[in-house]
Amino acid sequence: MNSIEYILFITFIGAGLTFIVHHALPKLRDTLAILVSALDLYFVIQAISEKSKVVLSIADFHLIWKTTPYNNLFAVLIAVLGFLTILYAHDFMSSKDRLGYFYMNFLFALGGMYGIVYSQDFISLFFFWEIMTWASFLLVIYCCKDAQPIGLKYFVFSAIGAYSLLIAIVMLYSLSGNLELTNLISNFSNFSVSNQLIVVTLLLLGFGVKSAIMPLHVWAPGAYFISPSPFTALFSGALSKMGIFGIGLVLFKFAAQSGYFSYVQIILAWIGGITALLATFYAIFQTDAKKLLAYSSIGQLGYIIIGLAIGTPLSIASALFLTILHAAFKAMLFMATGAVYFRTGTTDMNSVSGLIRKMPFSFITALFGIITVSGVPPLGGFAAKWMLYESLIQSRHYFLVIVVFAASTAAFLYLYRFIFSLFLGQEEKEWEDVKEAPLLMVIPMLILSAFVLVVGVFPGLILDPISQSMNYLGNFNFNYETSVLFNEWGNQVDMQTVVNTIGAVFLIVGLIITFKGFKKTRYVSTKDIHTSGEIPQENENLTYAVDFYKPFERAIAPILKSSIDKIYTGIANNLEQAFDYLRYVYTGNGQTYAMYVVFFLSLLILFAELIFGINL
Amino acid sequence: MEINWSTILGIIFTPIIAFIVGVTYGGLTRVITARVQNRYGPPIFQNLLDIIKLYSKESNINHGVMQHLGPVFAITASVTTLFFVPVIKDSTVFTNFSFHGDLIFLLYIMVFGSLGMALGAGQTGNPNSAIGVSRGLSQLVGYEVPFVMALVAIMIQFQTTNLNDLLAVQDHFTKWIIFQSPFAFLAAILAFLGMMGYAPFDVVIAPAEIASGPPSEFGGKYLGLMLTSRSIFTFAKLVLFTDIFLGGASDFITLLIKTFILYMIPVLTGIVFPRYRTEQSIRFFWSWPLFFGIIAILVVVF
Amino acid sequence: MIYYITSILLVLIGMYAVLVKKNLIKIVIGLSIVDNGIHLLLIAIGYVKNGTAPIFSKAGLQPNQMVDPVPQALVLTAIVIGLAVTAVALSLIIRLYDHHKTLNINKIRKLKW
Amino acid sequence: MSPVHFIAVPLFAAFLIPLIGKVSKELVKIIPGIVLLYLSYLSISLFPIGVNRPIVEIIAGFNPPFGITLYYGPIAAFLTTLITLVGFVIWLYSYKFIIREPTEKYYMLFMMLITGSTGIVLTGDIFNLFVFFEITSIAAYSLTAFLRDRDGAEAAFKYLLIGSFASTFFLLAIAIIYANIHTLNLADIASKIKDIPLTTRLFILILIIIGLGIESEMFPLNGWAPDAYSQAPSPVGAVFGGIVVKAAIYSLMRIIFLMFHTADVLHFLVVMGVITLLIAEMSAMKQQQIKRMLAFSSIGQMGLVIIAFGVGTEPSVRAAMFQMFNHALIKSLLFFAAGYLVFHSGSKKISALDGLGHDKPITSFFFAFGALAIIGLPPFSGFWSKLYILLSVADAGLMVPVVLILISSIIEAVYYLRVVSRLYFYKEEATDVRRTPVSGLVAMGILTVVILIVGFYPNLILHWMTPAANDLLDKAAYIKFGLFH
Repeated sequence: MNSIEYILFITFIGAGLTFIVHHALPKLRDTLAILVSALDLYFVIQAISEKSKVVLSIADFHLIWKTTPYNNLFAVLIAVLGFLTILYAHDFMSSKDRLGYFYMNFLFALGGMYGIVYSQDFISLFFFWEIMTWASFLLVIYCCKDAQPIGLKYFVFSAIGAYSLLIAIVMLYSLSGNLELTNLISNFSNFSVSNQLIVVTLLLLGFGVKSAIMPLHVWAPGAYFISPSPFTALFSGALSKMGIFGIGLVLFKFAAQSGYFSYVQIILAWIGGITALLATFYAIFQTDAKKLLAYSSIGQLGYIIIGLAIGTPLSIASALFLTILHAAFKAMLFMATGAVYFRTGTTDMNSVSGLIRKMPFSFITALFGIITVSGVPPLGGFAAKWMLYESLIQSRHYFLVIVVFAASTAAFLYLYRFIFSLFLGQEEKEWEDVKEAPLLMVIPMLILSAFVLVVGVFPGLILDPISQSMNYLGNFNFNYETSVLFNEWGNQVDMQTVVNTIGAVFLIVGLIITFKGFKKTRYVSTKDIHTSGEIPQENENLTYAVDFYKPFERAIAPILKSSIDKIYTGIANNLEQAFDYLRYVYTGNGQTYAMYVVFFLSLLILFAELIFGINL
Repeated sequence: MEINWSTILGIIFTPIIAFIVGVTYGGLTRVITARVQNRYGPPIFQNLLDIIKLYSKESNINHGVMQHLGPVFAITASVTTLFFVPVIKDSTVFTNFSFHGDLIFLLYIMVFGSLGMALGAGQTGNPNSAIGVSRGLSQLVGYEVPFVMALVAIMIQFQTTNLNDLLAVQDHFTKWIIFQSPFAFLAAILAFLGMMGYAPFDVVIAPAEIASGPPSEFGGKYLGLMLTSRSIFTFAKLVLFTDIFLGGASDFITLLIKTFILYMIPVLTGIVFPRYRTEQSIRFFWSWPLFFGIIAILVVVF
Repeated sequence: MIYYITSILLVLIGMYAVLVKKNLIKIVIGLSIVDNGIHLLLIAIGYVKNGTAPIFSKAGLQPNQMVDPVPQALVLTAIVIGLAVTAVALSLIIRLYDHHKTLNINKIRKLKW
Repeated sequence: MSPVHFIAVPLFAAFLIPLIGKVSKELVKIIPGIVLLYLSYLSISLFPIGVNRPIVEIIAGFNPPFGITLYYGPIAAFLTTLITLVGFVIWLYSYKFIIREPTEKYYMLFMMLITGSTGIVLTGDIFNLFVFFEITSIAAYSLTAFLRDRDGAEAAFKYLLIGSFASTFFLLAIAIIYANIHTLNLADIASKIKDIPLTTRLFILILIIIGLGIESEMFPLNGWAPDAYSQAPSPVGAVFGGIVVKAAIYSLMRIIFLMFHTADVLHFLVVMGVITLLIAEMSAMKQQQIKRMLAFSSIGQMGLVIIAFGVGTEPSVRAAMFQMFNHALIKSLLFFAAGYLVFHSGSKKISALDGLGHDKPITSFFFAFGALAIIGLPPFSGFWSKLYILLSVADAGLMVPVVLILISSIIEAVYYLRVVSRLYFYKEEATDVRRTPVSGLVAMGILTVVILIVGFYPNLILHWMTPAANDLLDKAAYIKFGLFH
C-alpha cells in the first residue's frame, strides 16, 4: 500500500471505528480520532515525496488518485487543519452527547476531502464530493432542532452544486467517453465552443456553491453559525476550499484552453469582488460572532476567487496564499469564538464582553486572527493582500481593485467589532468566573497564531509549494524571495525590513513606556472611567455594543435593502405551494382516477400517429 | 552585515525632525484658528509644553494591557510610515527604507496605528471611546476609497508603486503629478481632509459630545505618547502627499514650504466648516471625491 | 359483425356505468358488463359461420369448418378471473358500507392528495 | 430443477396454507419462508445456466407457438432472483410483523403474489401473462385491504377499479392481436406483428401501454398507487414496490421491445417517465403520512426506470435494471423501517415521528440509511444506478431529462431529509416500550448490508446486467429461442 491508500483507508475505517468505539469504549474515542488525523498528517507528508498513484476499478470506471504539487498543497492544508481541529474538539465537545456521530462524520468529511484533492478523475471526485457533502450536512444539523431548516438549506444548495457538477461530468462523459482528468484536459479543445462553455459554467457553478460565491452563498452563514465550532473551523478553513480547489482546476486546466477564457475571467472576478464587498457589509451588521465570521469567510473566499480569476502569476499566488492563510486565520477565529462559547455558552456579541483578562490566549489568537484578516503588516495577511492588489493593478482591473480595497477597508469594521465585543470593553459581573479554555483547545490556536506570524515575515516559505503547484496548473512564474515580494513592475516589499522596523520601534517605545513611572502606574477596573462626573452604578450597563455601526448602516442603507436570501426563500415557498397544488390531481375519488385512464386512452388514440409515428 | 551610517543617521534624525515639525505645525494650527476666530491663542510651542508636561506626570492609570500598548501601536505606525517615505529627495540619509516598501504597504501601515489605538481605546470600557472608534472606522471606510482611487490612477499612469520612482518622474515642476493628474489630486486631497480629522470630519473625537472619544481614558504618559505619535504622523502624511503630488523636496526649506501649504488646506477648511455626522461624511466621501477618483482613473485608462 | 358491434356497445355501456354512476354496486356491474363485452368479442373472433365444435366428431371435417377453440379457452379463463374480481369487489363494498354507511363513491374519499 | 418450480411451488404452497392453518398456525408462518428459501436457492443455482443460454420450458406438451412456454433467459433469471430474494426478506420481516389474524390468509395471498409475479416474469405467452397479472392483482387487492380498516378497503376498491380497467384493456389488446395473427406466443407475435395493419397496431400499442402502464404506475394512470401503498400493511408496501411493480414494468418493456421497438415509442416512454417522475416527487414533497410519501417516491423511481428504459440503448437498459434492483432493496428497507416507526409512534403521520431516533435507534438508523441510499448518495448502491442512468441518458443526447432527473433528486432529498431530521433532531419524550422484533431487524440488516456491499462493488450486480439488457434488446434471439428455431 502506498500513502494515498493508507490515507483513504485509515480515514474511512477510522471513521467507522470511532462510531463503534463510542458505543463500546467511549474513553478511547477521542484518542482514536486524534490518532487517525495524526496518521493522516503523517501520510500526507509522506505522499509528497513518494509520488504515489492509486488506481481502483469500480463499476466500469477507473478511479485514479495521484499526488501532484497542487493536490499536495491542499492535502497538507486539510491534514494540518484536520489534526488541529480534532485536537481542539477533544475538550470542546466533551460535554456534548452523540459524540460517536460527531467524530464519525468529522472523519468522513476529512476522508471525503482527501478523496477529492487526490482524485484524478471526475467519478472519484464526485463520489467523495458527495461523501464530504453529506458528512458535513450531518454535522451542520448535529446540534438541535433549530439547525434542521438551516441544514436543509445547506443540503439543497450543495445538491444544486453537486448536481450541476454531475451534469457537467455526464456531459463530459458523453462527449469524450472517458472521465480521467488527463484525458479530458487533452480532449477539451476538441469540444465545440458551446459545449466548452456549458461544461465550464456548470463546473464553476458546482464548485462555486461550496466556496459560497455570491448568489449561491445563502447557505453559508447559517451553516457556519450552527455547526459545532471545531467543525466550523474545518468547514470554513478546509471544506470550503474544495470549491477553490475545483475552480482553480477548472479555470487553468479547462477554461484556459478556450477562446472565451478572458470573459470567464472577468465575470468570475467581478462576482468575486461583489461577493467580497457585500459579504463584508453584511458581516458588519451581524450581532453574533459566528455569523460575523461566516460572512467574513464568504468575503475572504471572494478575494481568493478574484485572485484565481485574474489569472496572472502574482494573482494566482495571492489566491493560493490566501487559501492557506484563510484556513489558518479563520480556524483561529472560529476556535477563539468557540473558546468563548465553551466558557460563556454564547457567541452573542451584545451580551459577552470584556473577556481579555480572563481568556488571554484566546484573545491573542483572536488578535492575531483579525490582524491577519485585515491585512495589516506584519502578519501573513499583508503579503496576500499586497500580491492581490499589485496583480489587480498591473493586470489593469482598475475598478475591481477599488471594490476589493473598499471591501477590505470595511473589513476593519467588523473585525474591530468582533474583538471589541468579545474581549474588550466593560468587564461585566456576569462573566466574572470565566476561565481560559483548556490546554488542548489553546494549543491549536497558538500553533496557528505562530504560523501566521512566521508566514508574515517569511512569505517565501509558503510561496515555494505554491509556485510548484502553479507550475502544475500552467506555466506561471513569478519572482519572490524568502521574505521579499516583487510585483510585475519590479517594486518590492521587504518583509524583513518591515518587521524589523515595526518590531524595533514597538519594543523600544513599549519598553520606555512600560518602565517610565512603572511603580506609579496603576491598573484600575473598567468601571473606573471618565463619565463626566456621574458615578456609574454597580449594575449599570456601560457596554456600547448594540447597533455598533448604526451610522455606517445609515450611510450604506440602500445597498442592504435587498436580500438574496429572501428571494430564495420566496422561490422555495412558492415552489412548495405549487407542488402542493399539483398533488391535488390525486383527488381521492376512484372514479376520477378511472376518468384519467379513459382520458389518457382517448388522448393517445386521438394523437396516436402523432405520438407513435407511422413507422411503427 | 555592513554598517550603513547614513541609514543609521536617518533612523535617528528623521523621527526627531518629524516630531519637531509636527509639534510646531500643531501649535501653529491653534494660533491660526484663534486668529481667525478673533482670539489671541496660545503660544506656538504650547503643544510641545503640553507633551512635556504629560510625560512628566508621575502617576498614571490604565485599564489593561491593550490600553497600555495602544499608544505604542500608534507611534509604531507613525514612525514606520515615516521610515518608508522618502523625506528628502535623492538624499542618502532621509530616504530611509523607502525602497523596501511601496504605496500599498504605506496604505496598510497607516491604518495600523489607528487600529492599535482603537484596541487600546476599546479596553478602557468607556462607552464614549467605543462610540468614537465606531465613528472613526466608519469614516475610514469613507475616505480610504477615494484616496485609493487617486493612488491607483497614479500607479497606473506611471507604472510603479514605489514613491522613489514617482519622485524620479517629477523632475521639473511642470511634471508634478498635481498637474499631470489633477483629478487624482482632487480626490486625494479631499480624502486627506478626512484623514487629518479636522472639522468637518472631527465627529470621531467630538469633544463636547463624547468627551474626545477614543482618547478619553488616556492620560499622562499615554496621552503624551499619543500626541507625539500624532505629530510625527501628521508630518509623515504631509511628506507623503508632497512626494506624491508636489514633486517632493530636495532640501528642508522646500519641504517645509510645501508641507505647510498642504497642511493649511485641512486646517483652514476646518476653521470654516461645522461638523458632519458620520453618515454624512461617509456620503460626502462617496460623492465628489469618488467622482474625481473615477474621472482620474478614466483619464488614465483612455 | 353483429357480435363485434354488440361487444363494443357492451364495453361502452359498461364504461359509462363505471365512469358516471356513483353507486359502488353499479360501478361493479359496469365493470362486469365491460368484461362481458370483451368476452363476447373474443368469442366472436373465433367464430366461424355454421362451424362445428372444434372436435373431430365426424370424418372429413376440415379445420376451417370448426370454430377456433383457443378464444373459447381464453374466455373460460377470463370469466373465472372476472368472477374472482367481482367477488373481491363485492366483498370490499360490503366492508366499505360497514365503515362509511354509504355506497356513494364521491363520499368515500378519505385518502387523497 | 426447472423454472416451472418458480410458479408451481408457491402456487401449491398457497393452496396448502389454508389447509395447514387448520393444523398449526406456526407452520403457516414458516412454510412461505421455506418455499422462498427454496426458490432463492433455485434461482441462484439456475442463474448461470439461464444467463448463458435461455431455458425454454414447454408446459402442456404442445410445441411453441401453440403451447404455453416459460422463457427463462438472463433477464428472467435476474428478476426471479430479485423477486425471490426480496420475497424472502419480506417474509422474514412479516414473520413477526403480521400478528393480526388471519395470518394464513396473509401468507396465502403473499404466496399467490409471488406466483403471479414470477409467472409474469417467466411466461412466454401473452394470455398467460394476463392470467398471472390477474393472479397478482387479485392477491394485491386483497392484501391492500388486509387490515380490515376503513381506509384499507377504500384503497383496495380504488386499486380494484383501476386494476380492472387495466386487465380489460390488456385483454382487449390480446383479443385484437389474436384476431389478426392467431397466435398468443410472445415470440411468435413478435415475428408476425408487422402483418397487422398499422392502425390496428397503434391501437394495440395504446391498449398495452394503458393496460400495463397502470400497474407500472405511469402517470396519469397511477391514482391507485399512493392509496394502496400507504394503506396496505408495511411489508405489502414493500411487496408492491419491490416485486409487483418490477414485474409489471418488465412485462411492459418486454412487449414494447419485442413488438413496438421504434424511436417514437421510446421517446414517448421517456416523456412519460419524466412526467411521472416530476409529478410524483413534487406530490411527495408535502405529504403528511410517511407511507404515502414513500409511495410517491416509489412512483417517482418507477418514472426514472421508465426513462432509462425509454432511452433504449444497452447502457441505459442496463442502468434501468440496476436501478430496479436497487429500488427493490432500498424501498423495501424504507417500508420495513417505516412500518415499525409507524407502529412505535402509533400514527401514520410524519409529525408523529419526532425524536424516535433516540427511542428506537436501530430502526431509525435503517430508515435514515435507506433515505440516504435512495437519494443516491455515495457510497450506497443507489448512487451507481442513478449515475449510470444519467450517463446513459446523456449519452443518448437527452440533456433535458438529465436536468429534470437531478431537479427531482433535489426534491427527493428535501422530503427524505425532513423526515430523517425529525427522527433524530426533534426531541420528544419517548413513551413506547415495545421493541422492534429481531426478525424485522434481521430483515432490514440484510438489506442494509446488501445495499452497502453493492455500493462498494457495483460490479457484483452490474456484471449480470449486460446479458440481461441484451436479452431485452435482442428481439431476434428471443424469437429464435422462444420458437425453438
